[in-house]
Amino acid sequence: MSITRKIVLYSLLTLSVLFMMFPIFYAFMISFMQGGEILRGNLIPDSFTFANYQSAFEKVPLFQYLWNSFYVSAVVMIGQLIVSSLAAYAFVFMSFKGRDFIFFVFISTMMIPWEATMVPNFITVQKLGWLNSYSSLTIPFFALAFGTFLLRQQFKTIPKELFEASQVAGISRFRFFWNVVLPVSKTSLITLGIYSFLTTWNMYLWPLLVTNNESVRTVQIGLKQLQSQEISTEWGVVMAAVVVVILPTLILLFIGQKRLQNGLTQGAIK
Amino acid sequence: MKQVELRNVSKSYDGKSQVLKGIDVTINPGEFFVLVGPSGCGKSTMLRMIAGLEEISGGDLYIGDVYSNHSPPSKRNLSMVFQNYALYPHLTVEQNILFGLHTKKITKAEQKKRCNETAEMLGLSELLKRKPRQLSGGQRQRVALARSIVTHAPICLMDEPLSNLDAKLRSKMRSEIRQIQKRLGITMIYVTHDQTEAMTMADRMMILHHGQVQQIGGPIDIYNFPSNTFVASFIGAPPMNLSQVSFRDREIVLDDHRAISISEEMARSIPIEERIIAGIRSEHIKLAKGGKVSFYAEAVNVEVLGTETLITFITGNKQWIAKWSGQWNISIGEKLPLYIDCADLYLFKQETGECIWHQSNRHDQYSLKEAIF
Amino acid sequence: MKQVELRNVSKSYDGKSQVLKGIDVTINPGEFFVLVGPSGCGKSTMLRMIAGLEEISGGDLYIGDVYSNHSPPSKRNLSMVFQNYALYPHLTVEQNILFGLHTKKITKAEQKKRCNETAEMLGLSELLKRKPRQLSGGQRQRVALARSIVTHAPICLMDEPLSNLDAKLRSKMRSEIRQIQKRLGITMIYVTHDQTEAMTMADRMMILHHGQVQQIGGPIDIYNFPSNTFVASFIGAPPMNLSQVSFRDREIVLDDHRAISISEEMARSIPIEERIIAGIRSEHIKLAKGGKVSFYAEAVNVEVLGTETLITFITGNKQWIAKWSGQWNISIGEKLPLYIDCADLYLFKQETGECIWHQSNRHDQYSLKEAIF
Amino acid sequence: MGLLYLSPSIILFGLFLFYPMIRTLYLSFFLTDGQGVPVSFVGFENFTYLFQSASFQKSITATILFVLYTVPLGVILALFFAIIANEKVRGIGFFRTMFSSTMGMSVAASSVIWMFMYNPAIGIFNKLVVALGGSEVQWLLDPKFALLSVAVSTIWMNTGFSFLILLGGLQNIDEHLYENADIAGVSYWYKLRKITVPLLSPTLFFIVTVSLINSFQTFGQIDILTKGGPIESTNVIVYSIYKDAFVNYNVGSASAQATILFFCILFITILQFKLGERKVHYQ
Amino acid sequence: STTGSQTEGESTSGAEAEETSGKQEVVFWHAMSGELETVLNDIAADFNESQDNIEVKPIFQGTYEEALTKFNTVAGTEDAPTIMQVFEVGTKYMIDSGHIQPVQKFIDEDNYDTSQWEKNISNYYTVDGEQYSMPFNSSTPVLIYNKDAFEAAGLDPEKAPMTYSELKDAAKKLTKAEGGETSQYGFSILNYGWFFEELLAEQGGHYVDNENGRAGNATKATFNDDLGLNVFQLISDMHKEGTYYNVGQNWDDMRAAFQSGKMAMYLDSSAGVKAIVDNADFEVGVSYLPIPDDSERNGVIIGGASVWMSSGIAEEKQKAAWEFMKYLTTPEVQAEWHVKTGYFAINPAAYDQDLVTQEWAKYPQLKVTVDQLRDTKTNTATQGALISVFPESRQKVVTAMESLYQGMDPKEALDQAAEETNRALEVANIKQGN
Ligand SMILES: Nc1ncnc2c1ncn2[C@@H]1O[C@H](COP(=O)(O)OP(=O)(O)OP(=O)(O)O)[C@@H](O)[C@H]1O
Ligand SMILES: Nc1ncnc2c1ncn2[C@@H]1O[C@H](COP(=O)(O)OP(=O)(O)OP(=O)(O)O)[C@@H](O)[C@H]1O
Ligand SMILES: [Mg+2]
Ligand SMILES: [Mg+2]
Repeated sequence: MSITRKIVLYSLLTLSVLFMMFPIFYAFMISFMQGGEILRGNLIPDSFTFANYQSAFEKVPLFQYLWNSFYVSAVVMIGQLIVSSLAAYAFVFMSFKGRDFIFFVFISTMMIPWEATMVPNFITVQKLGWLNSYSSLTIPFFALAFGTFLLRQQFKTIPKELFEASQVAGISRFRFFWNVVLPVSKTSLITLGIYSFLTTWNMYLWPLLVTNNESVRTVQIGLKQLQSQEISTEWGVVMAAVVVVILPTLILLFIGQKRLQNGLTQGAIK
Repeated sequence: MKQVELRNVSKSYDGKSQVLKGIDVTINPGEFFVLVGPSGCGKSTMLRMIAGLEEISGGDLYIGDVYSNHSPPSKRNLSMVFQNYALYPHLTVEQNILFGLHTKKITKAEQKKRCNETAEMLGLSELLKRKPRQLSGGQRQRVALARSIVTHAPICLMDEPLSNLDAKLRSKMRSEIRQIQKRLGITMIYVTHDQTEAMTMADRMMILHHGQVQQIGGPIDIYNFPSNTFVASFIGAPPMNLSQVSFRDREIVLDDHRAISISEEMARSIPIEERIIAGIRSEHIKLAKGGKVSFYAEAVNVEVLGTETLITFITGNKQWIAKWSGQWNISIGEKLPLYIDCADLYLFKQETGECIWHQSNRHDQYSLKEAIF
Repeated sequence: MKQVELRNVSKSYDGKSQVLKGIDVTINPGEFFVLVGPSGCGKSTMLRMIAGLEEISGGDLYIGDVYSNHSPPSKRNLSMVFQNYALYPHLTVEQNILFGLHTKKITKAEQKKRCNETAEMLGLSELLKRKPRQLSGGQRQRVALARSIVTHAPICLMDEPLSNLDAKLRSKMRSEIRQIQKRLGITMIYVTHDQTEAMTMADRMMILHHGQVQQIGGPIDIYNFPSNTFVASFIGAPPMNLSQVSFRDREIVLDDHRAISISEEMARSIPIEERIIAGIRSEHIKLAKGGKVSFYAEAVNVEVLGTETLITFITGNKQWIAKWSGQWNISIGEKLPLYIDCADLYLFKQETGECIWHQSNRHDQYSLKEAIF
Repeated sequence: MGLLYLSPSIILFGLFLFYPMIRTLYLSFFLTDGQGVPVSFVGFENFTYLFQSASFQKSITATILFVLYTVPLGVILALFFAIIANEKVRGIGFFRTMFSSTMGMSVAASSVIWMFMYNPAIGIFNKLVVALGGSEVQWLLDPKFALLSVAVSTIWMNTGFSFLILLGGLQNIDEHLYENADIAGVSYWYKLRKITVPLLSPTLFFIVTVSLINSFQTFGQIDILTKGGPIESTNVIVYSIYKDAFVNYNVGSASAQATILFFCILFITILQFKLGERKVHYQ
Repeated sequence: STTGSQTEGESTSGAEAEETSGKQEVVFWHAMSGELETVLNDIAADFNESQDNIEVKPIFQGTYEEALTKFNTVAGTEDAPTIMQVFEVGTKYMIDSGHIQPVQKFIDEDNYDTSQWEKNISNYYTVDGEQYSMPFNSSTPVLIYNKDAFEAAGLDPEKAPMTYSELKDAAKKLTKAEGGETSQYGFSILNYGWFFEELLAEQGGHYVDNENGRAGNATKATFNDDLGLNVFQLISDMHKEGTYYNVGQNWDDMRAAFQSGKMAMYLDSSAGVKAIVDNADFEVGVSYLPIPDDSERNGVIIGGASVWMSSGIAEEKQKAAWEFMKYLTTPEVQAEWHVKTGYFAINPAAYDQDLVTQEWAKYPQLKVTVDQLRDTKTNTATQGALISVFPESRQKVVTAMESLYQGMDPKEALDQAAEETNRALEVANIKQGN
């Protein structure tokens, strides 16, 4: 690659990264600022202070919320992995009547606006006695059309011969699923895992609706709790909370970026 | 060792077109039986029906005298080696070899023993802890083989197990597989589309074409006495040279009016009115020495392959190839005097391709005793 | 037609290990030059350096006498055919063939003309509107070929273009490519790891091993006079039989004490103190007739291939293979009296593998005139 | 047998998606009380009223505009990032990670940040505009800008995901195709136009479809940034549904809108498949 | 099927009897976020410590709308909270819901003296003489202005504009425009229906018919009468003159604009006053809402929220809740509440507490807010409208306000909002079976 091309490329990359990262950088900066500075619209704090973080943690039980978010995200992740992979397995390795139709129905669920189903779902969850428990935050999300789709694409790349070889060897379907299909699809499972962890971590309205106290509430609610309506919001504190909320997912993303990319692509194009 | 018998077996995937038609064959216990044919002729389908991976649409399958049309694969007591080996990529060689043995109710100790034995036999002992992706093609092939041997199943099915290997390795594996099969006395049903493999490995082979059996027999018999033009051109490299011919008394005339004189006996056996195709193996087109020239031809391509030379020339609108042993320094365009012994000719009916005449014995068949003394 | 010259060219990807070392070769205008060697020896790397797709780490590259180390691929005026063809799946055959021609400032009409010509030549005229996925392997191969021919570049590079095809098609494409190259007078640099391809196609070939040139020369010369053990075992199928030997006056002794007597002249040329490897091509291990027995051996495997028979036997700890023409009815375990003419032997230094002795002329080289009269 | 493996999904989908969807459909024919209990059957009245209502028409316009703003721009931006991040140069891994970072940002957190940046008095945007000699803009208060501003923040939020997928798609294109083009000597743009884009089309198709569906269902950022205002210029259908159901307790009307939205998305997706499939080049 | 499936997490939903600890648990759902939540939690903690029988658990449930949605879905079930905070516009809705217990019952049983409450506050939550809920966080709008800017513009910083024309004049003087770029605007109102309602009530205007819905179900909007038009005309005029700044719907944006000097006068909630004074680096003045020139000052409607008691729960729980409500209204608690949050004290006795007097000395502006409330005349106009579709109607008014900035005719904008309110009222009445 010629030097000029390299220079052009790096400038483009740098500019784009500046553009993409600025909001995040800005949030970081504000989280270190004191009241007046923020309203004056400064970009860099005069002095870095952790006071905002301290008061964010004092005002709402952020640690508890972080734990809840983590727990809920992890459970949803595992649940989605299990349920989606079971479904994808059936779609790929078993033939039964109406398979394609059911698959189409599965995919069509992606088009149902979640907001439209919220009230009936709330009533369902309430009738099940799940209000204010982790169940209501997790179980309804175990089935995921996108995940089923992604894994189905991956499972389709597993050579049919592996399945046949295990049939000849007399291995049960479930054992094949458990001992072969899942381990072989590790990358895709990790991808889906990261994806579902991230999306669950970021849920807001539903957790608010079905939880009643801090023992099960998630961190996005904490974020909301720090903003007031009729009286002034302390922006520094809110930004500190924003940072606390996004940090775990950003770290997860940075660690899993490569895997996520490979896995998602596999689902997208085959 | 078990016998496998197919009685009038047929297969259709879509209920309309028949992929296999009326297959009748008995594979003897301990036999190395090769199924050969061009791509898409139904070889895999037949193998998979024997394995129980594909339903049988018509006819009966007997495995060791037991009617087995409907028994599940695991109950047929056979093992299978797939073209792409179907190794489990996440398991080690050892785990791959032992995968599924537990279903046969074999103790851990016995499993271990068998695994070591098999690995020893196939030279895999050093590799037991590796993953498949850390193995070369030939090693993978051997793992697949080991996995099938370790089950001690009396019947082994293989679907083009060598086609992913390079030429050198392939020829090595050929003899390895053959030796193991003989040692263990397994009944082997082996699919390939490579005629060299078929020729060198088979006790008997079956040639399939368009889902129909063309010929069943020992490799040499099939090479020497192909039952029709398809078999004649499919078996043998380069393939048998074939051309439509007509007759003039005691002469066979090619379509460019070149002629080969034939014996009286042969002339008598030919039904004059039929449209006939004549065939000649490339090794039987010889350089004419001492004036015994059948015709002259101009070399259009010459390939010198170490110990033999392939010379391509045109007769009528066909390219024929002559194969001479030794390294021949022939330039393209050179005129060659060629001689064909009429005894080496094959004659086929044009419509059906059926062989209507061939010599009863090849004259280049030798046995040691005759040769030495 | 252009000459390509490499002077002491080397390549390293990571700056540490050298993938290619000191390559010195001149490829003549209009020559069909084959680069052959086992997988990973650096063939593709060398080709890609010539194409400009890979930087040259050391040495100089001249294309048609122009120093070209740093010129971009498009300025080198060459064309390339990739192993996987690299056809654009979304373009039709025609668009694929014409891809990039506009950069050469060729009018639409001329493009059309060239495309039709090339398609005609390669039998693609009917397929111009198809997409690559609607083509068979051989047809795809031809499209890739057409795309490179249509540029009228004087140099064409091919990286294992036939390795994805089946055996039959491969042999057909071999002669097609060869004929087109001759017709158009292109300088061809052709990479393969298949020695049959190399032998049948090359004007000259270069054998690479571990990034180093082993031998450059005409195929027959290389077959007859391999410069070292690597070349000897790489070229020729089955490969040359090689074994470590010792000397007893006028005898070569294999490690199982079998001995082959040698001529006085030969005995003189051998440096006694060296550790020597002897080699013999399989076609030179003959059945001993009339008492002239070198040694006896027991057949461990016999493969009858239509016109020839391969017999495997053990000498010391090596398997040797003898190749006899004709169909031999030999059973495994039979004892064979074998004869080796000492003139057919090759001798190599054990340390370096370098050839230290071979006959100066093969006695199975024929020319037409001699043979007939 | 297969159904056994599917049953967890089927049960969960049935319970938490299909049942509520059907219930929504059912409720769209009723007036309901505050708790969503149907009170009186009104037939298609909810729908007819919607189609006459200026406010709903505004919603539709806003939704369509929003989709038009976010989908093409978002995909093009992500494609641009993916293309420049697909070069093999030193440190590219860092850039890739940065570009994908918005995937880890929650809508709530991102919106708070963007709200701050849009603030007319102290936000960075107006500072920039003023510094460049322009006059201040009421980003979220001016009906001319509000939807666009929300769209910009949405594009930012979605870029990470689109970027990752497109980058993966690019990396799946056979390197040899470019090498062949190098030898032929075609220009960078020609390669982009004639190789990259067509061969990326299955990935592009996927990402456009997913973006379309997501765009139709955007909620969080609207709630936080504009609450549907000013003059309902950002009152996209999903937000309107939310407001009708949860603020105004017109569950019937909300259900009717949800039904319409569902069929719109379904229709557009099917249309997209029908049209898109033809233009997409699968390998 | 509702029992036994409770999984992880402490269950603290409404009706959960806490027999084990021997304490009555009172779950208190609220929408107080940020600083407010801290204060509320402190008060609850103090109450819990003050006695041994009752445990109050305040739980944040999102915004008023979100909290009400949630209450709405659980009302009448065992998941319902004991005490529920609802914003003022939800009053009619709560009354109609049938799932609440008017506190009048306990007032009667307890012979509780409600006269100690600020009449102008409790009135809002009194319908047909019955006290439905207990006022909790109450505020009114006030005019806030930048005294420094007043001085700079040559205006008397101690004399805020009291009428619309004074307002317009002051705004003109305060507006600093240079070359099409306005660095300081005169006046601003948040795009929030509440301010419109207040400006209407200040003139004695009714929002809806049937005496603001207090003499029977409202059927028609009346806010588009001349009085309402006055307000819209004012906004429209000032916006056209370039003295009016559009701050949007967000309270924080509005305050940021004021603090950064973007505008010199605006309307804000009395509850926000203290923070404004604290954060501003200039002198802040507070004054009454302005009225049209020829109008008579009528007074303001109370805003904010009140706390409601659920019905259908154990009597003991209700009693416990009532105890907490009474505690909330003690002068001491109210003094703390007022000082820390800026909301009014429901119990005026609180203003005599030392805590308050000290605070007022520090922030004289706070007293102005209380005075404005006390000067309010008690009538159906200042009692506030009672309609169930208030939130929806407010959205319509907001949209109408926003259209003014786009140059729409004030009358037309207002009529449109009224018409849409009428339709909502109609639908609501159908639902109620009338
Ligand atoms: N699952 C299937 N459904 C429908 N048709 C099939 C199926 N499998 C194979 N066929 C068809 O049956 C015929 C025989 O296929 P089969 O795989 O047995 O051929 P083969 O001889 O093994 O070929 P190859 O050498 O290419 O492996 C082919 O025409 C093929 O298209
Ligand atoms: N891009 C690369 N980076 C680092 N090492 C490389 C790269 N490409 C090839 N190599 C190494 O260089 C050596 C030669 O590779 P090359 O591809 O030239 O082999 P080859 O002879 O073409 O083999 P094959 O027959 O398998 O194609 C190998 O050891 C390979 O691992
Ligand atoms: Mg097959
Ligand atoms: Mg290579």
